[in-house]
Amino acid sequence: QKAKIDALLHLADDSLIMGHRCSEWCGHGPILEQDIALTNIALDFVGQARNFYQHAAALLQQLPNDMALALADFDITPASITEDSLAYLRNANAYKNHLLVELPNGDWAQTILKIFFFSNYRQILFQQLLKNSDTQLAAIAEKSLKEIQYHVKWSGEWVMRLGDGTDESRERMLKAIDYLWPYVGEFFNCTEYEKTAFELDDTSIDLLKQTWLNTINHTFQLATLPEQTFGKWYQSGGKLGIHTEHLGYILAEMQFLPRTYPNAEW
Amino acid sequence: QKAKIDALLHLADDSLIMGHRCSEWCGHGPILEQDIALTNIALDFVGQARNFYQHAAALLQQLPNDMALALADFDITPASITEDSLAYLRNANAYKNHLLVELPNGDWAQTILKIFFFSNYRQILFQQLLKNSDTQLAAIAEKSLKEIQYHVKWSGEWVMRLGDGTDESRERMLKAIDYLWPYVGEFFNCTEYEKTAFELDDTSIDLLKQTWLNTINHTFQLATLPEQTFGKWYQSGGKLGIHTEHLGYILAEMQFLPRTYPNAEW
Amino acid sequence: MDANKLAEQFQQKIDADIKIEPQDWMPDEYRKTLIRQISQHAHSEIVGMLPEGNWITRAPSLRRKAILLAKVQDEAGHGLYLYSAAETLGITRDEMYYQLHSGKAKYSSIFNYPTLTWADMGAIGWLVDGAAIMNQVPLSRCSYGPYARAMVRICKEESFHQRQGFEILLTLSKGNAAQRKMCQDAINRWWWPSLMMFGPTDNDSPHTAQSMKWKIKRFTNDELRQKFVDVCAEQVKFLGMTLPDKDLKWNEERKHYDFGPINWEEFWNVVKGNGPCNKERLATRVQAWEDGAWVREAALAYEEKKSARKYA
Amino acid sequence: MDANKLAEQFQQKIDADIKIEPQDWMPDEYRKTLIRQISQHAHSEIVGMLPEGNWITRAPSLRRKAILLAKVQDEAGHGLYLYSAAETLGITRDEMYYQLHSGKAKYSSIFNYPTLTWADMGAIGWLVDGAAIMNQVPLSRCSYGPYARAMVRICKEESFHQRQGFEILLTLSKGNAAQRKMCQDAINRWWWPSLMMFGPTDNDSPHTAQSMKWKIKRFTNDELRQKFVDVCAEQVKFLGMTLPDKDLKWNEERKHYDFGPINWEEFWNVVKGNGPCNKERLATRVQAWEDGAWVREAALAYEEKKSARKYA
Repeated sequence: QKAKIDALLHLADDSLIMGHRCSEWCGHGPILEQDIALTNIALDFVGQARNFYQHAAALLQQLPNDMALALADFDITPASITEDSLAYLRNANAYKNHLLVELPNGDWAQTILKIFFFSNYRQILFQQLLKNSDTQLAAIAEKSLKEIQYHVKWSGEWVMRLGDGTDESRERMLKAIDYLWPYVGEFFNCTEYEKTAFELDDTSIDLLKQTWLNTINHTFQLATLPEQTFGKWYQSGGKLGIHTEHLGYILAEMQFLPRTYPNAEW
Repeated sequence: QKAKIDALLHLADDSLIMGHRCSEWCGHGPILEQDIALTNIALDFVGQARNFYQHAAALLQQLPNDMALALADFDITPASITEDSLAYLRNANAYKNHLLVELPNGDWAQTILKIFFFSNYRQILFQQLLKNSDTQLAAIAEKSLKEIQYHVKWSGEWVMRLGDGTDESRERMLKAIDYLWPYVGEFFNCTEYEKTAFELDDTSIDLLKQTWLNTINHTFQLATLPEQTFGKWYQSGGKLGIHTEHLGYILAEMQFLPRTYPNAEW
Repeated sequence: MDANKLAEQFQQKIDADIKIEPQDWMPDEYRKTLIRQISQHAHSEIVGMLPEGNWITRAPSLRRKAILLAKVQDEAGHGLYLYSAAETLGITRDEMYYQLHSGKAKYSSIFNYPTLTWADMGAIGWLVDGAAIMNQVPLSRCSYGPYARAMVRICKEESFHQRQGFEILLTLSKGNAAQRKMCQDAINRWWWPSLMMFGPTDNDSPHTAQSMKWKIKRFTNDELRQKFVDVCAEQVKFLGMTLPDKDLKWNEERKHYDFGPINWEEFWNVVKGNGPCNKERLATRVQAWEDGAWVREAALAYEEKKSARKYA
Repeated sequence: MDANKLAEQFQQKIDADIKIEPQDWMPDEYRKTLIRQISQHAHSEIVGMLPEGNWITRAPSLRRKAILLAKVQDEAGHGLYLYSAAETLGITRDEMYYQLHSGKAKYSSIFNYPTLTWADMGAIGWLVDGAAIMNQVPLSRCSYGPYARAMVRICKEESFHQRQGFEILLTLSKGNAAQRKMCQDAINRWWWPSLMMFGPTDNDSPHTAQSMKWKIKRFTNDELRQKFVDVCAEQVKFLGMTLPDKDLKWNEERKHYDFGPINWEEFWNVVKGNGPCNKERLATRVQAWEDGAWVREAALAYEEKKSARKYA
């Protein structure tokens, strides 16, 4: 059960922090239509986060209260375990998102590349989850996949536009790759809770990894961007609660109101 | 008594938010010696904030608890009224600092110009406070004046260096003046609580205003910067708790820990 | 056909409630007035994303966050319809942006006030969107077809937003003391600027007569403002809050609420650019536009390469 | 006098504990080693401002905020003394910055770890400053005069910082459950990197012998590390916390604590630039330097104008 809860919180945290970063663009995009598209993606992520948090909350509510509080790793005792208490009353070191998703937005190149890497990863992971023995998890994955397909397509098109656009856009893409690549290894450095809850073994993880890399390189080729390989080393820790210095600031801003009035209704 | 408390909190909030903004430079200054100088100024402001909050807390502790809580305008009930609860457990709309001090740092020109405007204002105000009937307030003012004299000198020298430095630095100073000038009018738009607690009337305020303007223009002349005059219109509201959108972010970051654990000792 | 004749036929169509369409003849002044009004309206939607966007990352629940995101997205969408409607009159979106960024075009002054607490999301929905709807519903019967059709769609979404805003305030009004205080404070700050959204009093609004004749405007500023006051004075009772106007009271004779004098000095001051956030709002838009230049160039270069390849 | 003779006299002075001063003759290698060591040390102070600077705006009490500000300011001051000491050896501060910014010069790898909670401010003070003091106290008797004198002053301030850090942890250890957890978590994350601060094991540290002969180094890495472990293993008991090493236990025979193997792979990986924050720390310094270019130019231009006026 612990693995299941950890894995759901991991999925929820990934979605919420992705949504948070994407939403920072709202009103600041380079093109009105793209501002709308990116806000829509932010909305999809927040929606996915809610589904995962709600599922986790439902499971936690069935457990003895003490055990549930410990499993969710709250740092204060919430009035009840809900999607909101899970999002707003856990500290950075209880958050289990990938380091990649909490990195600053940077410019448009860095933002769309992050979405491109992440949504391709999500796509192949969620295809796996379709046959998960937790039918609720499988159902959320199925629902999310429709949105993710759009994220994959949208971000892939932008990778091509920027990679094969102007000298400047290409330069910015190369810089973005340089900055983000050390963080993608963490996708496939699976924790025990992921293996258990997502029903993965080392072979299937390796397959996901290869599939992901091939997909990325396929688009990169079309975008005239250099082929990537996995190095031996990469940044990790987020899935176990050891984050970058950025997450603390995200949460300070995001959680401010519920922290101030922990039992209020909004 | 309300005027006294409001005025002390106003002085404390001004100091704390100035200190906060100055401290954001720490480790990012253009010259190591100046990084040290600015950190020192931040430290002076935090120290002044503590003196004012402590004095306010001491006065509040002598009042019936209900009245004290209402006067300080806490949005949650703190375990006790201390310098820390006054700093960390009041919302933006209870904060009484000038709008000027919460504005973003911008570049070095904007930062030093803000310190220049503010410390010259503080200098003439605190000289008034030396003879205040609240001897504790007068004592804090006296102690602070030594620090403020240094802030005045340091920032004035930088105004000259940048105003009369290179074309770029001059351009940046002009831009900084343009950005900050609409906020200096609030210094001399005195609230009732300031008039009462600082023992000022319209004539003395007008005198302060003229003195301040002359001082600024004197340095501006040396710095080959254009002479300034007060317009009819200026930004205000901070002293009555109506702030810019920036203060909320400052407080979300600053207050995060005490908001999360409101009764903890640190 | 001579110009007088055309103008006569034009006015006849309008009088007969026949919509004017882009390819139809129209007087220059009609075209100019519409371009100014529609683009100003479009800019208001785009600039209006900023004060609410300011609270997306700080929304206090996931549900509220999602609703707010969707709302701000809708505003971007409204901007898009309106820019398209204006384009049918022979101006490009880039020209309109240029007018906004250079300060030549205006946008609704209400967005030059800061959003200071979460309750402002409620007050904006209830009061600002409420006032907007009051202004806009008549516009969905306006004489220019593309504008009228855009308005139909926009008004439907706006009234949804208004209900959501009211619900935010209702929740706060039933909350703890700090939440109730936050609620009243937001109403206090947004009430008068909302009344100003209807524009100057009829005496100071010289173009009203012509606009009404052209059916670009269907009620005077003061008529709409009175209607808005009457509605809000009733709704605020559901919140258990008050409107910050000591002169507000029901006038049995007029069958309307009387209300206190509006601070027109503040209104004109904000219009002139001296509102609390004018500089920042415009600077934010200009920054977004300038930061996006390389992105737009890249997208263009890529399209050109792609079509070159296609026909190569 | 020939070079051999000079080298001999130089070594005699060192053996007699007579300080070498800037104007004295010294072997090239001695000079180079010192420049490398002192500038690396100076860079560590400057880069070391960043992880702690990260918590100034979020310090949980005004007293702690003031203490932390003062501490980071002290670090800048240490950087200043050390750059000055290095300058006496014939290198400018700008050259040293260039080496740092281009990645040629190193700084202590410990600052490539992130500060994730307030408790990290305590752990850095107790463990990181503690390890630094252990390394630096012997350096205050080092053979090069300016470096030794800078060290005396630095060590005095560092031990003050260390006590403050320990006091942060002590307060947390007596606090609520979340604070105690935060305290243990910080110790867990900072313990092993602190042990790595003493550098590779003596077997992998080929320059140690020469440095000891020159009295630039007075103890080996492993000696200092053992001393540090012995002290911390006792101090942690006052906190009611544990060090994250299951092999840690008192060895009655050696009269020392035994401790588990250090992850040297991690150590070299971080040294190579792959630590969690290497890129960001360096990028932050470079950015500060580049953003400051116009300020430095303006200050210079102003000084030139001023002295031109003076002599005009």
